[in-house]
Amino acid sequence: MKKVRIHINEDLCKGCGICISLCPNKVFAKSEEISSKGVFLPVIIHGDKCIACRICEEHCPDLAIFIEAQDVEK
Amino acid sequence: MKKVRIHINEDLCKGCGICISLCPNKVFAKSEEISSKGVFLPVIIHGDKCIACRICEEHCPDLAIFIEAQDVEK
Amino acid sequence: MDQKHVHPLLVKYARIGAYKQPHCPGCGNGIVAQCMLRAIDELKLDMDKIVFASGIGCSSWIPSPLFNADVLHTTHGRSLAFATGVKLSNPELRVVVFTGDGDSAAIGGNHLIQAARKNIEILTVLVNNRIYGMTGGQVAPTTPHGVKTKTTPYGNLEYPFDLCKLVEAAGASYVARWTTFHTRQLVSSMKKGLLKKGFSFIEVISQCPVQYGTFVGIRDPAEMLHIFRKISVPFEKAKNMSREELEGKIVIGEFVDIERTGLAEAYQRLLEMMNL
Amino acid sequence: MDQKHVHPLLVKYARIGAYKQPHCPGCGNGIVAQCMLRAIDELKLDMDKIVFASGIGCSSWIPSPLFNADVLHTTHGRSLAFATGVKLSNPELRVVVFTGDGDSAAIGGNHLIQAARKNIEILTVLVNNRIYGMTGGQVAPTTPHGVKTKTTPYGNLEYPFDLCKLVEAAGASYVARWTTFHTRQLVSSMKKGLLKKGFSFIEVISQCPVQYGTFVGIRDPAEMLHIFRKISVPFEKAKNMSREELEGKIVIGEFVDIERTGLAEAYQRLLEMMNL
Amino acid sequence: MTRTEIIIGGFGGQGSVLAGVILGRAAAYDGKKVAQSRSYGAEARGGAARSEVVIADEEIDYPLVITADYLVAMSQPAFERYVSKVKASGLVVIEEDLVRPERKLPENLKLVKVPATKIASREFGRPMVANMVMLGALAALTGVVTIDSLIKSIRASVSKGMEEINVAALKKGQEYTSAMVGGVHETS
Amino acid sequence: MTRTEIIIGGFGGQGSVLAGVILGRAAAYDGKKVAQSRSYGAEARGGAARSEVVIADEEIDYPLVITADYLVAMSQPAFERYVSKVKASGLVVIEEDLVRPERKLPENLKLVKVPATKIASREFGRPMVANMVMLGALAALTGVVTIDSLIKSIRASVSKGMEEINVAALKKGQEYTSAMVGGVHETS
Amino acid sequence: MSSGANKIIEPGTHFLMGNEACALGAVVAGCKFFAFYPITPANEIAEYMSVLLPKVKGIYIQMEDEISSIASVIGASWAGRKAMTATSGPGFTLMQENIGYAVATETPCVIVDVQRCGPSTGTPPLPMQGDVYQAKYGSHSEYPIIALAPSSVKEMFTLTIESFNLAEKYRTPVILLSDALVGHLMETFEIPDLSQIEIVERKKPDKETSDAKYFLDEDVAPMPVFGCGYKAHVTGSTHDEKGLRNVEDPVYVDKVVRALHRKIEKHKENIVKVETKFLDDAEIALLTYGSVARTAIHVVNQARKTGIKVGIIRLITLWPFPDVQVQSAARKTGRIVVMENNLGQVVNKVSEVAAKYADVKFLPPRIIGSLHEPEYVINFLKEVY
Amino acid sequence: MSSGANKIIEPGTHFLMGNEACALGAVVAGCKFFAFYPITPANEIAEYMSVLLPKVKGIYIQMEDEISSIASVIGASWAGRKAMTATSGPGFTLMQENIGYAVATETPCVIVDVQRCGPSTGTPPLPMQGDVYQAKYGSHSEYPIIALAPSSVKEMFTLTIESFNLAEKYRTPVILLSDALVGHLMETFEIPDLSQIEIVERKKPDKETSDAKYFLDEDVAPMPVFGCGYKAHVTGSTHDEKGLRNVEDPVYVDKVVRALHRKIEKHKENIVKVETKFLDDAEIALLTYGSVARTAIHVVNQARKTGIKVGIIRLITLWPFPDVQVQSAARKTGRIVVMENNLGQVVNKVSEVAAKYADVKFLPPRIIGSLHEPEYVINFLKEVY
Ligand SMILES: Cc1ncc(C[n+]2csc(CCOP(=O)(O)OP(=O)(O)O)c2C)c(N)n1
Ligand SMILES: Cc1ncc(C[n+]2csc(CCOP(=O)(O)OP(=O)(O)O)c2C)c(N)n1
Ligand code: SF4
Ligand code: SF4
Ligand code: SF4
Ligand code: SF4
Ligand code: SF4
Ligand code: SF4
Ligand SMILES: [Mg+2]
Ligand SMILES: [Mg+2]
Repeated sequence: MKKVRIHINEDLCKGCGICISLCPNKVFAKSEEISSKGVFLPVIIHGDKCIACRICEEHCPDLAIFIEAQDVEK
Repeated sequence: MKKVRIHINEDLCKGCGICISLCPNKVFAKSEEISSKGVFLPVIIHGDKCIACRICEEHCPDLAIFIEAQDVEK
Repeated sequence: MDQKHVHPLLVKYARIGAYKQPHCPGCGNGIVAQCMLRAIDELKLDMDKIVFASGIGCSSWIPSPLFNADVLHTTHGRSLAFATGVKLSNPELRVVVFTGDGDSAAIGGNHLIQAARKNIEILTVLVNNRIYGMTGGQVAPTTPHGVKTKTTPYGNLEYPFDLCKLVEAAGASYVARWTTFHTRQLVSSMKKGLLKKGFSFIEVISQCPVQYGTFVGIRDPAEMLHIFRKISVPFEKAKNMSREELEGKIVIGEFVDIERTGLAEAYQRLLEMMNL
Repeated sequence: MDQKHVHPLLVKYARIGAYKQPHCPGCGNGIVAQCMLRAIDELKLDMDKIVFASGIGCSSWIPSPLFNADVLHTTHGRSLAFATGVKLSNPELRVVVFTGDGDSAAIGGNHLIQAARKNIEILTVLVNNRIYGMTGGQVAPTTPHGVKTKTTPYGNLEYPFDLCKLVEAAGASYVARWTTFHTRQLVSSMKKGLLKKGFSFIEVISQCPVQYGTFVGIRDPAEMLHIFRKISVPFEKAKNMSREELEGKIVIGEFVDIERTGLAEAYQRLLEMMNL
Repeated sequence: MTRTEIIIGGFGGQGSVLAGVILGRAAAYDGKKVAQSRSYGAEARGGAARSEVVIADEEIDYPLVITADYLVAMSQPAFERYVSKVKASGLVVIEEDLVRPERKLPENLKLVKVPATKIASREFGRPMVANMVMLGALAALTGVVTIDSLIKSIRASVSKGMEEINVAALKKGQEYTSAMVGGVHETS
Repeated sequence: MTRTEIIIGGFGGQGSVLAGVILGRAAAYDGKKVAQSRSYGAEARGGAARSEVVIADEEIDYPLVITADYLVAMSQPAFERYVSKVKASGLVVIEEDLVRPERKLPENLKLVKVPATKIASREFGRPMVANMVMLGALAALTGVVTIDSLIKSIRASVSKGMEEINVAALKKGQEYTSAMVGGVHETS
Repeated sequence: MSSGANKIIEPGTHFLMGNEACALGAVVAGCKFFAFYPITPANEIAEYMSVLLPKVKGIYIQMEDEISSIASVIGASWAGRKAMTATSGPGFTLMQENIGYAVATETPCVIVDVQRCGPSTGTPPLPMQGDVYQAKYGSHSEYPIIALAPSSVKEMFTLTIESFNLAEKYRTPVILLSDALVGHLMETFEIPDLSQIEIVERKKPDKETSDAKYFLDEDVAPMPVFGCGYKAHVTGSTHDEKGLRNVEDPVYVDKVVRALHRKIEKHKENIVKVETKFLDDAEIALLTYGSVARTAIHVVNQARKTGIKVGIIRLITLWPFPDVQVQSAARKTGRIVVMENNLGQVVNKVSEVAAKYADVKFLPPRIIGSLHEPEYVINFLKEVY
Repeated sequence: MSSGANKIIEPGTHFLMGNEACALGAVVAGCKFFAFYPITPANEIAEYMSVLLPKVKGIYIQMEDEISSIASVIGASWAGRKAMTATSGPGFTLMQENIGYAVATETPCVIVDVQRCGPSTGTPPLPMQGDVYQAKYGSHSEYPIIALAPSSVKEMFTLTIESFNLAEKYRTPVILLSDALVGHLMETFEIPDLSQIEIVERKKPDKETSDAKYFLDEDVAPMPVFGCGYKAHVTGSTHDEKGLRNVEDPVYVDKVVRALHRKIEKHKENIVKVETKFLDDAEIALLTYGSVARTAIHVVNQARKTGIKVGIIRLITLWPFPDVQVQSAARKTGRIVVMENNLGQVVNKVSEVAAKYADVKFLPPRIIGSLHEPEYVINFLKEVY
């Protein structure tokens, strides 16, 4: 099993929604609030479902999201 | 049989020697005299051997030579 | 900026103060940028020994200013010619060119085919969004037939280049095509290209949600990525498909991978011979 | 001049006072000129409805001033772009471009591939003497590997284009290659190209006894023609030959002959639709 | 010579330029002379966008804003950058959730807050029409152009299919502020 | 200031320019100041070619021929074009078979005829070295440069393998005319 | 070919961007061919042309670069169409070789340069007036040119038409030197009934002439059109009156260079336009052109109210340079302040022709790349006044 | 990198073509990269470079056109090599966009323009001086340039070296404005011992500097070299001192334009060179440059013999324009006759800066495209004298 941390950088994220749409496990949803930069950020709604596949990370055009994953004993 | 006339235009000919070299029947030779334009013209030495194949005409870069051929009764 | 939440590739490879990508939200250029940094990271290359050149266009902003290395942001269409001067002058430097379909398939088309012919040891990454992004959505030599753009209001009458075919015919040593969906294949192609001793060309079909997206009615970048996935056909499979079957598809894969002495190396050999 | 001894093609098609070809003795460009006049004559085309465009170079002097028609002698490398404006403006005119390997494979390379991609209805005759003739014998993008020229005193380090392959990859409708030895095939190709409703490209390998000849040690133009004959291999035969076997050979023949709507015609259709 | 000068500023993508064009065209429909200019970031992308509109009864010589009568600010940077260009007793309309005016306010400035993005999202599911909400608010507060002309202008300016939603957003903005007319917040 | 000016002219391909270069270089070997200029037809082809050589003991200011001391003419057009530039009492050397001087000759001009092409063809089978025959003739007639320097200059100027035949042609020209020195034909 | 413009343009008040007004003007002038390569801030001209032209049987083509854009325009012109291209700085630079070709071959065409900030790629959306000398000297060697500088959206319309008229009348390329400010500005302006607008059509040669001379006339030679049997020979090489190449003798060079200049010099009076205001009693004249003139007009209007006797001379024609007019203004006022959005270009010409008659001062904008602010200019005037 | 020139050049008398002397000069100056596209009358420079460079570990490359030639030269310069290209008219025009880039990015390089007759393709082998203004204004927008005009084969050698020195010292492209006459002329001249020739090497930045500013210095910023860890960011877009793009705010445009000009203005005194003769008591001054100066010198030498008090001022530097020197000559003589092989270019600058101090007359050659004949000039002088 893996211990996963998802980092979203609010300064860099432009709210494009790619991570939300591409995540195979629907980990994210779009925020309902506009940020002070005029952006609708992704919010983690099912963090536990993340399998650290990094699809979100690799497709983020703004390098605004990345996954920290550690193998942990079961 | 054909009646053939070979026309060489001395104003246009630059003495490149292509007609001389390409003629299958060695109809031409290179003149030994330099012309007033500094050119060694082709001269017809075996006019009778010409078969009007037009190889000389078609390969002359200066359109300086052409063949007039008429079919004549044998 | 709070470094804790900064992507490790940025921390390692981005120019200080240049973390923020200059592209529109959801633009494929950022994905290509990330792939390149990943390829470099995986190969453990020294950024100080790579020169990134680019032309003018959104795609030409990929390394500029983001990459913390020597960056030569040149004039429109000419990056390959500048890069040729760099590579010949110091063959020990790796030279990577980022360019767009306008930059290198329109105004810069000649430099592209000449660089391929010369087989100069440069890796060229051409981001093909099938439009002029930066200038606002005019038709490009890569825009599909019939598509409406800002300057083809009645539909594009021309036909797009098959750039990989063109560059292959010109003589490149390595030629591949991917889309921004195919990030892992792209990284692996980039690694090959970075190591290749000849002209390498990677075409990346990329989403431009703001311009191209507007014209074809797909403004959601994620949707575009899903479409790329769907319409992509591997080269090997495409070989057995008819022209009609391939209509509207993107053929992906590696088309060329050969060995031929590169120009910079040939020149070095001459110099050695002359200066014995 | 004594008209009796003037070539009938000159009498019919040459500009008055322009009978004398401007090329060096034995230059292949004159052979190409004659072939074109012959093709026009055999097709009985009206010279007043043909526009001849060319760039800068010895080969670009083929129609200029010889041909008694509208002649547009343009800037170096750009003739195809000028010609595109002519053809689109008046699609009823036939447009023929004469160009050289420097003119259209070096500086004008981009216009060549773009014209092919657009499939604009222009016949392009590229006279490839594998050198810059007019400027005095510098290396060209068509000069064979290893050859010494005025600017490759230690031998050419680069590789030449296969121009027919390149133009085919770019999208041309008709592509053929001949040499100045193959005058009859050339005339027949020219006739096809003159009638084609799409971009047509004919490459003619031609002798330049004065420049290229000097460097390769063959100054006799006739000898060059004999060599062309000897080293030419028909396309069909070449298909079954290995790369090594083809080394130093010239592959001749018709490589492409397809039908695809040309740009000028596509534009006319649009205009008709818009102005119903 | 009457001369009214307006600045509309925001992030790129919020439609400040389009709002300026629509405002200008509306003034033209009202029979005024109009000059509208724009500035935005590098070519396509843009981090910030600004539109300037000058409206007058006579020929306009200098076409840019000298001192603004009105400022419509849809982002914090736009507010901070342009507020100093507003003349004493001028009016500033801000996007309530994106601009925090606390610090930078000169005296005598009238200030109106409009939650335009919220209104646009809530009512139409389209945050992009916030610019029309702002425009409706401005028109209602100042009468610088007639609402009829604005509606006509919207129809002539936005892409097909988007006319009605923009007009509706305009009206929402108008409604939101029309109650305030004559009683806008004074500078704190 | 001593200043000697020479024009060499002919058809393109006859080597007028090369002859001028060789003459100039020879004068340089003789320790003179030299300026050599050329003109030829369009880029490579050329119908006519001309070489001008100015030889002096001091720095040369104006580098072109003002009035020629000597003219070497290897074609009719070159002769006709340049003969008027030759000063009174100047010398003209012509290619005997290619130039017919009858009509255009000013008074007082000295004229020498050399069948250079014939000599070149006959002796060496190479009409191209006629230019060296002419040069040899000129040198012998005028002493404007030393023959030794000319030979050295040829060796430094022509392509490898062609040195000896050029030197030989030069000598033939020298021989052909050396008999005449002091007794060249007067203008008819 | 009729312009067909009445199909698509209503007279009356229009609210348009300068670039759009330019496109409309072109169509009104009878433009039937437009080639383009995208570049900020000229794109709107092309975008509008791509919509308009097919409606009037015109051709819009996007080429692979600016070099081929102007090339195809020249080709189209010889095929009988009124033709135009538009661009900005870098593209204008790339067009120069073929602009020289158009001058040398006496090919009518219009080139719109919507100037932006340089040097090099610079800052594309911002205005500058850096290309004034380039318009005249951007191509190698020596040649005359006509260049006009619009100050308003209205002039983007009227001067585009004027550009076509001059091009056709004098068989020459004409440069419309706009800038990002005027190009992107939207303004209200009136379009009159199209029948009231003068449109010049190309003079074609008689077909009968056996000894056809289509170039280097004492005045302006009539222009053959391809496909009509004229057997025109067009070359950028040095040529004679028949267009036939002579690249041996400098006499022909001399003839070409002088004939091209003579053609424009001869008609200079009809070509050159300037606008003056308040010059009669002015003690100082603001000399300016293009977008910057907008500040100058404002300033003059204001200054007059405060009693500063300042007048204005606005150059509408930049090339051929209005030396007579500038000298007359110099004589009248004795003091000239040149305002332009650069570090000094037209001011050089003004000094060249008028330094003898007036004190010439230069006032660049406070910040190059932006319009002079009225206050800044007024303060300057107060200082020098 | 040592120039390695001593391996291939002997001091002493040489008899060379101007173009060859230029190539030799480049090698002596340390040129290690030369890119070219063939064009008359510049070819001999390239042909000689292709022979010489490989012998000194330099690179000769023939590119696909002039645009890419200058582009690769700029790339080579950033990769640390002294770099040059050569061309003539049409090619010079095509290079302009990237020359502007080199100015904007402060890239040292040398461009030799062997001027020929235009406009357009014109007459390639004949000389003209038509590109003087183009050298300064050929690229869009506003920028400074350095341009030198050689009058002899010797100066093709010495001024090529000087061009490299200036380029490296001031981080700027330098134009050597030769012409077909000087380029193809062969002359005897002396090459001194190479150790006596001053060669300037590029100033590189300290590696330690954390806050590296490689551009837009108050003076001349040191120049990073690619591959050495400087992480240089080079762009033709408007940028700051670090080279980072800012394309939003005109303030940056203003800064770039002014800094580039300041750099050259500041050192103008060290850059500008003119040569004068007989000016002290002259009642008339011939002002000239390049090949035409050869006639002028001859004429002055002759005229002095006949008692005409004529002097000469020969501009070696054309840009930045030697205004101080010209003004001083104007003040001294009161009468200036400008001689150049065109219809009037430098004469415009002379009028601009000196019309207040002297009567300025223009004397084009009798036939444009050829040298002024001595007699023609003397007759003119007698007339005006
Ligand atoms: C010489 C020149 N012409 C035109 C431009 C304007 N221009 C800037 S980017 C661009 C095209 C960009 O298209 P592409 O290369 O496809 O890049 P994208 O923005 O789509 O990534 C153009 C035409 C320019 N900068 N320089
Ligand atoms: C812009 C420009 N660059 C260079 C030249 C010089 N030039 C004239 S012809 C030519 C090349 C000719 O080579 P090619 O096209 O192969 O024609 P060829 O003479 O061999 O037939 C060149 C480079 C030019 N005229 N214009
Ligand atoms: S993909 Fe990146 S930029 Fe897009 S929403 Fe997710 S984190 Fe933000
Ligand atoms: S790593 Fe994979 S599973 Fe986890 S959030 Fe990203 S896309 Fe979803
Ligand atoms: S081929 Fe033609 S030019 Fe050559 S020698 Fe024969 S006739 Fe003369
Ligand atoms: S026609 Fe044929 S046979 Fe007759 S001369 Fe010509 S080549 Fe020889
Ligand atoms: S315009 Fe298109 S390509 Fe350019 S940054 Fe925006 S989305 Fe990306
Ligand atoms: S140089 Fe070569 S190609 Fe040119 S005319 Fe002479 S032989 Fe022909
Ligand atoms: Mg693109
Ligand atoms: Mg060639």
